[in-house]
Amino acid sequence: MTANKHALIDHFRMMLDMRHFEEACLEGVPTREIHGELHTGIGQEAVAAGLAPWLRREDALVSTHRNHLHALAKGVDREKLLAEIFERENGLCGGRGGHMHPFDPATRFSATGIVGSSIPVALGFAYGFKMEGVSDVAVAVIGDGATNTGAFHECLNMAAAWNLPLLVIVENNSYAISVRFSDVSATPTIAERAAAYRAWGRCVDGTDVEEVWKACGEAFDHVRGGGGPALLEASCFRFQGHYEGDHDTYRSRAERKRIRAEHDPLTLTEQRLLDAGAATQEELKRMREASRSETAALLATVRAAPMPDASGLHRYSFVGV
Amino acid sequence: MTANKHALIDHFRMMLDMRHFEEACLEGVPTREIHGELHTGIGQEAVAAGLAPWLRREDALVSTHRNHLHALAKGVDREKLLAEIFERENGLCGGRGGHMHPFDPATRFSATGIVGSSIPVALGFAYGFKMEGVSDVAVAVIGDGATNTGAFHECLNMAAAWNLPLLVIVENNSYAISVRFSDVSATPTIAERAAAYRAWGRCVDGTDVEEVWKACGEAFDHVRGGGGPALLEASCFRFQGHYEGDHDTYRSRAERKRIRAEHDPLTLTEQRLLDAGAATQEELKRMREASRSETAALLATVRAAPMPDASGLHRYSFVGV
Amino acid sequence: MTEPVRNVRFSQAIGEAIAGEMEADDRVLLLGEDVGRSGGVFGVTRGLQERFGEQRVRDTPISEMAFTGMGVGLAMAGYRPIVEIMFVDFVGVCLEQVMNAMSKIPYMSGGNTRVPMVLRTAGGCIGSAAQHSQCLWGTFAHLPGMIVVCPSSPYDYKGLMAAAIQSDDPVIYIENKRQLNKMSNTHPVDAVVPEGRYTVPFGKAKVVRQGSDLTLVTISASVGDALRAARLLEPEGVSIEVIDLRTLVPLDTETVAASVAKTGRLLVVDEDFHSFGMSGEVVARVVEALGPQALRQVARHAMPDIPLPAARTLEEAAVPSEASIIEAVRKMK
Amino acid sequence: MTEPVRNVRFSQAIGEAIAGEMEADDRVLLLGEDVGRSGGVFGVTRGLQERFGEQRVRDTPISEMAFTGMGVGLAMAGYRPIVEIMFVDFVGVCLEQVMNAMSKIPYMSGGNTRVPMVLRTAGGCIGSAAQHSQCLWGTFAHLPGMIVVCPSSPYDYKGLMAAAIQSDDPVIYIENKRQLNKMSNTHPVDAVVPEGRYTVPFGKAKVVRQGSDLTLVTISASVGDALRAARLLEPEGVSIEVIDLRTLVPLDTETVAASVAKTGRLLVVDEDFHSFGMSGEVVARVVEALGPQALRQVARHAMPDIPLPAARTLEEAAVPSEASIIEAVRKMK
Ligand SMILES: Cc1ncc(C[n+]2csc(CCOP(=O)(O)OP(=O)(O)O)c2C)c(N)n1
Ligand SMILES: Cc1ncc(C[n+]2csc(CCOP(=O)(O)OP(=O)(O)O)c2C)c(N)n1
Ligand SMILES: [Mg+2]
Ligand SMILES: [Mg+2]
Repeated sequence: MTANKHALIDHFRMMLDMRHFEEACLEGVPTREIHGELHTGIGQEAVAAGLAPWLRREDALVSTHRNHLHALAKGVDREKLLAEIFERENGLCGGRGGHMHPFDPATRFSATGIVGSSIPVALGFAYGFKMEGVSDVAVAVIGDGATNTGAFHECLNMAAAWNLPLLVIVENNSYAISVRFSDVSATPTIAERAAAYRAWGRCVDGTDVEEVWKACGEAFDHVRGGGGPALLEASCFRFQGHYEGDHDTYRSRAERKRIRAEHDPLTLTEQRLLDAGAATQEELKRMREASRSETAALLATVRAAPMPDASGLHRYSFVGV
Repeated sequence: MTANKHALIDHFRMMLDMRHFEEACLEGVPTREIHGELHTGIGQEAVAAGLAPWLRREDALVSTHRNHLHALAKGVDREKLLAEIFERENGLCGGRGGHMHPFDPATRFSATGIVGSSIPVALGFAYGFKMEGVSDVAVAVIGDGATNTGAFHECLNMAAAWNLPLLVIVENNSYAISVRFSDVSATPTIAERAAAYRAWGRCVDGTDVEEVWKACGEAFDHVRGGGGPALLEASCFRFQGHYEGDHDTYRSRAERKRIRAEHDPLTLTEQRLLDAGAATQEELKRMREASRSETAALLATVRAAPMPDASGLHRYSFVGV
Repeated sequence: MTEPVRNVRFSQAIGEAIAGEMEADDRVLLLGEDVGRSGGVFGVTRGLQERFGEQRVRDTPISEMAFTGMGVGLAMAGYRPIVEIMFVDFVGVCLEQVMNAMSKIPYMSGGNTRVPMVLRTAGGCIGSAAQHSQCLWGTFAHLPGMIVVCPSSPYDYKGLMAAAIQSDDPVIYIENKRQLNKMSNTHPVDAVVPEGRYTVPFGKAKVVRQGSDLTLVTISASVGDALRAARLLEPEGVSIEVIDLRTLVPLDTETVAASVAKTGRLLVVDEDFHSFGMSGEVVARVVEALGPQALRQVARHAMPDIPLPAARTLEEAAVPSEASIIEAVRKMK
Repeated sequence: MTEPVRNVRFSQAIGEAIAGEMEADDRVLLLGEDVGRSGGVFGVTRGLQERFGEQRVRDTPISEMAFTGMGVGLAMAGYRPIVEIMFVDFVGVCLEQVMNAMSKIPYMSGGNTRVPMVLRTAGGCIGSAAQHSQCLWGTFAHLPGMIVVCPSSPYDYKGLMAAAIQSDDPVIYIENKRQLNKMSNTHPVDAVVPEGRYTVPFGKAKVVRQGSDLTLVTISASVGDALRAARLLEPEGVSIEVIDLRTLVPLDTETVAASVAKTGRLLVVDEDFHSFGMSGEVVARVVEALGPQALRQVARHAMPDIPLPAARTLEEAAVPSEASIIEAVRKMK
């Protein structure tokens, strides 16, 4: 049952592009073009894609170590983003930031590699928006693991005390690296913690892009409307290891297989499109192909770009001294 | 209506001793025997006194910058404690710790001057008790201000996730220095935050020593019984400035006057003892006198003790190297 | 027409700088515990909330991680936040936002995002023992990406704060608690605080006393102690050149080296912990700049590497003071 | 009967030390993210949870402040906790418990409360940019009250960890990510890791290579780089004495000074940030010990004072390596 077939096709296209983008990143690992840890959002596309349509350019989004899909959702330039991830001089940050630290003032997108640290920065944007009296929203995307950091509590309390436009979206993939959320957390859900701040909170199936889209709509309505902070928990599954190279021994083979078989948001959406008669197998295939070849072209372009020259090591340090 | 007149008289005596102890400390300020900031618990005696009877020697208690009354409640030696506060060589910590940092392994009492930092240390004791399978309780006493620190959240989550015997007692005197709890907090009460950890939580009138005593009884029952962490919020009033020397301009004269007139736990208890016919004016007066003169003697003893000698500056540093 | 000499508290000098910059630029705002209604535990921000409103002078909960990060976000959004961490000792609850966000984002972003933020905090020893007496400027100076300012004179307290607020780079500004309640005329040099706006540049050490026998390098409140000590030592025939570094980052090695080239002897005085901090760095820089052979003698006098004890007798034995500086110099003769 | 030479990973050497001490003393326990079920992101603690149970090998939430403080409480309660902060870069979220509790309680308590706690963490650069590549041993060494251990050889990785666990003083033990996955035989000296229990004492630097022209002082993974560089420079006629400090606190000034007294030239190599850290301190200690005139030349080669860039080309230009050490030595000739 699909409210809007066109919207669903758009969601699907975006998810496809996201998946292919992440797959392009994977190609940089064996070649050491991406020579540190790489965290991808493969399997979690529905969260970012369901969020994307609600984001305005003026909204701010602060993400985590697993940030590529959120950057795409926020409208960060794909080529500059991929170039940054591939450590190129023409990347978003001249190859200085790398995949965990993309900064794009044009779209008010940024990230951090420290768990929990995105929320305070988003809170700062929210404070600014409130002062200005605008209806922009500051979004912090975090993982389930980050909800057990002190920063989570401090920020939700402040946002609620001062009625700030802060939306915290939790991608709950049940794991912080190898540690199961349920083994180290007091509550089965994260959304229920919203009550401790008298904030808006709810859970959504984060593999269902339409449900995510709807829930994000409610959340944005609440926050943009001046209702104060909101906490949206989207349950989802991480397909890859925590980072590329992670042996992922904490999940059984069976569990990993089941996840890919049953919880792939792309497959689920394809099926729904077919069921609704919104697209044929053939059309879906063409979409896949188009997205794949566009991404391949992008990757080729990025790979042709130069690495930063060692002479630029000290550039971008202090400006004033 | 008093369940137990004898108990109430004991409470009263303890509160008297506490008040006089703090007043003795005040005497060290103008003489610079206590030469840094001094935080007293004057006005908040009912919390510590209501808690005291439940504490066993094996329980651990970790307190804050405002810790004297909790030390007395835990049974720390009065003379050693006062000597430490007066920076004497025969103090609990040889004058090295001072009034914010008393450590007494014998009674498992300690404190810290950093807001929020008592809770993780108490959590460590709680973890040890759980491992050992004993029924001892780790108590963290904190102020309302500390409930907005990240440590509060992290510790309550962990204690609840692992069902640890942690009791957090909040002395809610409505202020963190000059900042009103209500101006910077998402919820009107602190106890309601317990729900975010599926923990035991309740509020109590912290100026009523019998109510505190009862509520502590419930809390200890819960925690000792293996029910996991508890959060007890005791509302109370700080009579002095935040520290001696604080101009206290953030409270009006009228507010400060009203607090002393209406919310003094000693006066309230005296009245109750009189009303219940548990003591006469004369008896109360004698108790006051006895407590006062004992404390005066204690102070004189402490003052006669020597200051640490400068030659001992490096003592108590590393043991192993 | 000469301006009448004003005598103000150090705390007021800082407050004037903040007020002046807030007046001039409405992107400047202030966040911290007790900065608003009470005007700060040392009265630095007194009157600012009434003047600029609650939004721009915000009393926060005891949530340093959140409000320090809030400063980072506000700076990224185009504001010029001043975040107060009451005492530098408390930075352990929020260093993350200082060391991995505030100070690193300018570089990590390839220069596309500036963080014009000031972290105001107070160091120095006023009798409150190990957890309330640290200086820690060496800690910040070791972590790259922030300007580290430790003013000493009333003139600099105001001028360096104004410069910090105007700076497009992140700045740590460490006040000294020993000075905040004092009157400006208690400081031996640069005691006059002009009423108007002005700035003092970063990275320019100041020779606050000329001398020929020994170069004494220090920072913050110890500058006053050093100057007094130098004056008292004059009759003993030691001529001491005293240099106030003003900022640790950038560090003005040139001025220090030029002085040591002249005197041949270097004494570094530091209220921060002795080891792995300012005193070692200054020695190393001078030795590198001049070559070891150019120096005849080198010494350091700093807070010993122990948590500061509570007792006054012990504290006095630990914290560098006028008297202990005199001793340190005498030991070098 | 000679013991057959074992070739193990550095990570395993640490794990063996932990297992050995846990076996010997049931007060030893381990807390941290991913230390249990997965055995650690570098496999250091593999198998320990199965062997010693969930209570003694505890996977924690991402709540570093809470579980570091939990370590402090456990130590006060008589346990010997080992707390793992996965990467040293993350210490900004919990430094408070390290700097104001763990390290200060022994002194603040007037010796009545010991804190036999080990904070294990990993520093060093493996390509993950500014927030995952720091060393920060200089930061801990500046804050008084903790032993600061940075092992280099496989033998020391195990022996110093055992010593850390047995220590009644709080210890920071900083592993180097560049080494953890490597095999012990890749290290030029002390590559053999005995199977049994043994300790290496704190505060004893080791002369890992004899030489007469230059004293090269370093620590952690850079010891291997320095040894390789020294060997390659031999044909050029430079004889380099290489000293592994092993611990920054206590710092073995004596061994270093004795060497410099012989060679007259000092080069400090440090993977931690250049300024206000180890390199300055070592220079200052030697200059103080011998007098500046005893030295002919002094130089430092360390991580520049910038956040580490992501790009490999830039990273290679920043991080001290065998090649860059050779260059640094050549510049001194
Ligand atoms: C403060 C801090 N502690 C630990 C880490 C190491 N670390 C990186 S990602 C991660 C797990 C994060 O889990 P979660 O928040 O659920 O995000 P996910 O990886 O599942 O998307 C950890 C522990 C870190 N980066 N920062
Ligand atoms: C992390 C930290 N931030 C700030 C301070 C300064 N400070 C000391 S006590 C205090 C207020 C504490 O308020 P509350 O917890 O309510 O305790 P109360 O003083 O009311 O008993 C503050 C802000 C500190 N010691 N530690
Ligand atoms: Mg997760
Ligand atoms: Mg309070």
